[in-house]
Amino acid sequence: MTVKNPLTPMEAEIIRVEEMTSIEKLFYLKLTDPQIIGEFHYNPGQFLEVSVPGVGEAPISICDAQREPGQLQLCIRKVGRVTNAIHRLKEGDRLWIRGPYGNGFPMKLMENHNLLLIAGGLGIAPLRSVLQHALLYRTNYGLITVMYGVRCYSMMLFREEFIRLFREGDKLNVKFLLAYEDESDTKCYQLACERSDRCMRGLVTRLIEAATITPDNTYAVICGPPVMYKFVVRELTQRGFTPTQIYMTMERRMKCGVGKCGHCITGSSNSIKYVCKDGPVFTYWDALKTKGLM
Amino acid sequence: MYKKLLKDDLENFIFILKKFGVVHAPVREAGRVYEFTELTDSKILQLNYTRTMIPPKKFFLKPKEQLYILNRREGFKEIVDDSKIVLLGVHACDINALNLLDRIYIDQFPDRYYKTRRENTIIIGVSCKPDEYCFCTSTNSSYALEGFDLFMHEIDDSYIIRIGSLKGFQIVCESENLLAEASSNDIKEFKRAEAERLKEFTLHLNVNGIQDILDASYDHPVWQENADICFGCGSCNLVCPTCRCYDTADFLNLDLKTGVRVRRWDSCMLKQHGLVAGGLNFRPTRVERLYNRFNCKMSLSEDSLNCVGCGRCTVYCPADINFVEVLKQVGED
Amino acid sequence: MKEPASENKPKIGVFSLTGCAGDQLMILNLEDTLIELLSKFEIKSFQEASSYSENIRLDIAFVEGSVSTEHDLEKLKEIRDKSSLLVAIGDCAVNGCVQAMRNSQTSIAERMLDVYGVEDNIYRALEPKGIGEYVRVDFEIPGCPVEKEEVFNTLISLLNGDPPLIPDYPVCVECKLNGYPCVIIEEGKPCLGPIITAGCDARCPSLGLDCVGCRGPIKGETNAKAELEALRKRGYPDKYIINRLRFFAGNFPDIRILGERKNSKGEK
Amino acid sequence: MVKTLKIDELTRVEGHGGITVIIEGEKVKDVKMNIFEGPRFFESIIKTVYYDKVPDIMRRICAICTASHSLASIRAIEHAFHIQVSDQTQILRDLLIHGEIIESHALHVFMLALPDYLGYPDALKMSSEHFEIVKAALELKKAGNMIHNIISGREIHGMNERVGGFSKIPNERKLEIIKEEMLNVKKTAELSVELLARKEPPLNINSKNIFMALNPGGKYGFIGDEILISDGGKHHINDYLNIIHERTVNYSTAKISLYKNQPFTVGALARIILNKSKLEGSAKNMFKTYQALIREGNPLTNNIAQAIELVHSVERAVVLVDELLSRGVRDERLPVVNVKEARGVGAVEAPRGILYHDYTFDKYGCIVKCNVITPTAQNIASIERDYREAASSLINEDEDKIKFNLELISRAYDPCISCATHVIRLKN
Ligand SMILES: Cc1cc2nc3c(=O)[nH]c(=O)nc-3n(C[C@H](O)[C@H](O)[C@H](O)COP(=O)(O)OP(=O)(O)OC[C@H]3O[C@@H](n4cnc5c(N)ncnc54)[C@H](O)[C@@H]3O)c2cc1C
Ligand code: SF4
Ligand code: SF4
Ligand code: SF4
Repeated sequence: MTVKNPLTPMEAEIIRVEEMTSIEKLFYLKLTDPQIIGEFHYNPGQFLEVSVPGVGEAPISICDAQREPGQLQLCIRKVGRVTNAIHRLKEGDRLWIRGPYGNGFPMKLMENHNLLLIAGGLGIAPLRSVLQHALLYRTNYGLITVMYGVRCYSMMLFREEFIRLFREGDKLNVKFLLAYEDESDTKCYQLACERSDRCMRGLVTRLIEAATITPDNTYAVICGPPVMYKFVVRELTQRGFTPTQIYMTMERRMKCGVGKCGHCITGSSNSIKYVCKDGPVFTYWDALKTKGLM
Repeated sequence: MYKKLLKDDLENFIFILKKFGVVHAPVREAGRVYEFTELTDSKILQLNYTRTMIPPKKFFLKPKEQLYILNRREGFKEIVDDSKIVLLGVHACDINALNLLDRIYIDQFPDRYYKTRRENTIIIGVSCKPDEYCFCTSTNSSYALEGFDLFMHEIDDSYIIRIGSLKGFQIVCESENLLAEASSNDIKEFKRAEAERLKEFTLHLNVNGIQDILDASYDHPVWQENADICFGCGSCNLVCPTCRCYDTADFLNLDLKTGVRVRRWDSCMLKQHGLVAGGLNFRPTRVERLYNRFNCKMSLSEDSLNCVGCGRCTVYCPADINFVEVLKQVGED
Repeated sequence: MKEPASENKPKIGVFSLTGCAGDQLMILNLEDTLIELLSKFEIKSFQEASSYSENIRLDIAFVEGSVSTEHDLEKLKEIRDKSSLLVAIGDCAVNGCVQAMRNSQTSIAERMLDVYGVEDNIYRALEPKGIGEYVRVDFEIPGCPVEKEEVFNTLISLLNGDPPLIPDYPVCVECKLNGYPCVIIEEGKPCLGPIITAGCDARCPSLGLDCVGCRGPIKGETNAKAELEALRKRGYPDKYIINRLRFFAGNFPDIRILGERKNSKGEK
Repeated sequence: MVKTLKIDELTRVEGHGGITVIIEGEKVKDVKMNIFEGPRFFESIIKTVYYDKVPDIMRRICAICTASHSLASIRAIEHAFHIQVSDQTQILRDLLIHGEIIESHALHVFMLALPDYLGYPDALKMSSEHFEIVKAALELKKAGNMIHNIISGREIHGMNERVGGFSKIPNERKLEIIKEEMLNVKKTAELSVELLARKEPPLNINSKNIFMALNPGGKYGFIGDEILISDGGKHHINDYLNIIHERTVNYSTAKISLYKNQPFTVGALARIILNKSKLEGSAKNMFKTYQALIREGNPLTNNIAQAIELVHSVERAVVLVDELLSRGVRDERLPVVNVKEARGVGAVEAPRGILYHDYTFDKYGCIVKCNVITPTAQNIASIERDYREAASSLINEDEDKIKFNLELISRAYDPCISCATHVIRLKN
């Protein structure tokens, strides 16, 4: 009887590390055990529990869509014990992961719809997996609009990828819009001069205000710092998005990822949600029903 | 199939139980509270106890335990404890609480540690008498229908024994000489004793629609009143048989290469419970945490309460916050 | 025993200001691992244990003791300036410990008069405070004294480049994890455990005693009023409770104001 | 020509102190032991505290003799309120103090003093060449700490010893562990005597000295109510203020104590000299063997006296455990205390010498007046006298040598400076 222990991490090799900003790095991982590789599937929006032995464990979203078996990418911001330790690792080092966990985004359901992806800061990481998935199966989805709010150019994640989309996305029927906060940011300013309809100064909500977006046949997907949700949702509902058309991902200090440790329980007693297994992706409707989720 | 065990034969019965595992039972040493500990001498057994401070969940989800031996290069090696134990004298509420815990720890993504120990443990229930803090009749957990191997109901000078599992049946077979078939008179006695027991409950809580009552009462002043005297010390969670939050941490050895991953019970009343990256706290105030705890206790899922009415959280709160009293106040106006 | 080359070892110093030197001693009490553990560092200063001392830039400075004189303060600033990380060890350095219990209650002059029979502040004494009141502190290890396991784990974490794990929950948690009877509930003893930082494994309650609070209140989460209320209910007079709350927390915001004497001027 | 020699900060001592020596021509004009450990005003802050937690605060005067402080404090309270304690309590207290002596002396002899004898700046450096010795010494120290841990609840600032007895009586298994450990480390304790005996003390001076120690009763121990003085005097501890006169000096936060206007010495050397007839077993034998090395006039021989006490305490701990085991440990409840307006004095032989706690209570059992005299404070006058002695005899040597020797002296006294600053002078 060998029940798989969901708490036991699996070994993965870091095959590449990219420095993205002063605090964020992109890690390319590959599972080392060939037996697991075959079974390892993930969907956009799912996350892993990542361990550095002796330091601890932290939940991290997978930030790409699955292509090669057993490979995945993580974009990690260093904020504390575990994430700092991960940042010290180099190509060839090991990380220990378990998962994937969580529901992920309903990519099936969203097929044949337009996608409106709204991200703030690090929130772009899980949304990138949605975007990649939609691009991979491009014909299944309609117009894709990405709205990304950053503090300044140097804090922008996946810069090259998105600048390319900014300039050449039309070919793919992808609109990429950028909002930046720092007024002294010359790089972003130049982008704004280049296409003032796609780059502007302000919070990400600015982009929604400026754009003509309609809820018809569209799903909105949001990810960003917790304060962002309220404002973005307000903009969207004003434009007629219904609460089930809006998806968002949530964060909690989860220790297990599999609905045991209790850290991510939210809600009042008539609607209790676990961010880890009922989420991390929720509709705005869930958030309305579930106290404290947002 | 109901059996009968004379109290005089209890000691012999325990002797047989020892074949099935190390027997743990409620005892109370001088200066201590009732606790389940290894029964080294059947004389110290106290089957007519009120409640243990720490519920029997401690055998399955341990207060603190090492999960893995870790190694920088080789990763994580599970530490499995597959010792066999017998828990003698578990109350119905605690058995029902374990059934609730099973839904979390076994049903989806089974927790290896919990599950193994659950499988390796024999549970022998015992009937009890309520005190002024028990309200398990209100939470529908005053009687155990499943989740035990044997259940002993006290009547006069003997126990009527219910068999709850195959393992229980095996014990009965082993103790053939000690157990008699319960007579119809015994069954009558058993029913009478149960009816008597029900009459002794003085504390009642109406849980009808409590989920919506709580949901609608976020602004009720009772939360703030209690948050003012609440320490946020987590005692209520830590004594609760259905609370199950835990935290994990890694520790390195002197060689900086090997170490252990440990977990320990956590509590949603503690401030750091709702912290996330960037220092944001989803439940920064005690009011929010208190509200959350009561909500969590009143709903494990849409179809089930998460409280078995054992009264521990009230008895062991150093600030004397009364669980049932709070819920009553919320419900009344 | 293979050691890292000496230039890779973190350079550390152990310093002490005003206190009982118990936290340094607690480091020395790590008998089983002391030699090996310390050999992973380059010790540049350890006044209680060594005559050797070098005045150079440090990776980590451990400071025990409270700032109780101007001399302490000068020394502290010097240590801060030359150290990349500053770790406060023990309640003196964190909260000011017992010598701070009368802060905002009696003045230095009164204390001088009481003890030395003169009012002049000839020792340039200050109202005792934790070092965080004066300089930036990177990590705080509470305890009077610190627990040696905690010292060990902190040193290991720092060696590994990680911030140390310090409990941020109260002693009650440890009582429950160990199944110790609650002395407030069972015996009506005036335990401070509910507001005191855990990490001692509930030493006092494990012996049937009430916690006197030697690890200091939990930062950002101390309901001193609740403690006052809970003990009043059990018949303790306010003066008793306030004295007690102050034992290890005379500087702690919520507690300092309890029993404050309006006209006390503190130092000078 | 006036020359000032200054050691800013003594190392390998507990607390912060320095030395100043002023030399005029060929003569030592003045010597001072400066103590700039910040004052903590224990005597003042303890006022209004209810008796029950007084020992918990007062023991924090010092980490290394924390149990001595707590027991002196407890005994002062017991004397004030007339509380009798059981034999079992007395034995456990003895055991606790022996643990403290082992811990403190092991630390001092091996880690702080021995490096001087062998020429290293510290024990860690010493360990590179004498690894086995340092390891064994750590074991010995640990054994002392273990006694503390089991009986008092923690290595430093424990809590289990209370007014009237112990909160929780250690069980027999734990006592047996103590015994096993003691038997294990006995060799190391004996080694400490032999190591020190092998070398002449690095400095030889001969000053005139008066010694004071408590009368431990029948056996060589550390708790008692009578002060013995080497001039033949005997006094009850209640009279301590008539024997010891304190004065404040402006260069130190500690105070100077004198007996009949003379410096006097307390500590291991004083105890050995005054109570030597009570030594037993190998401590007695070793004392006999090395008697000649114990010179009343040379404070450095305090180290060897400490080493002999180490041997004694290790042996004595075994005897005490046996006694407890043969009686069978009993759970005892702490007595009910009837507080009243009262005064009480308690004294204990801390590792460094006699320690007095003296409290006055109001009728509610709260402190109104407190006086503590620590051993180091009593020794400061002797230390300064010996500085003078040494500096005079070395006056033509170079400065570093003088400084080194002055440090040797202070270390030999094993001063506990954080203790010393809490000395309190009573206003008359
Ligand atoms: C579903 C999910 C997906 C996430 N995806 C990403 C991602 O793609 N990239 C990324 O950089 N970060 C992601 N995070 C956040 C990341 O988990 C935290 O930054 C990380 O756990 C911090 O761990 P630490 O040990 O480095 O920090 P710590 O030293 O533990 O603490 C730093 C801060 O993080 C908080 N924190 C501690 N543990 C957790 C935890 N388990 N979850 C959340 N906060 C915690 C602390 O309260 C503190 O405020 C995600 C979180 C969740 C829940
Ligand atoms: S909430 Fe309270 S009464 Fe209910 S099961 Fe938990 S401890 Fe028992
Ligand atoms: S004894 Fe003290 S620390 Fe322990 S649970 Fe009770 S109040 Fe909390
Ligand atoms: S229980 Fe309280 S007083 Fe006792 S050691 Fe722990 S923190 Fe200190």
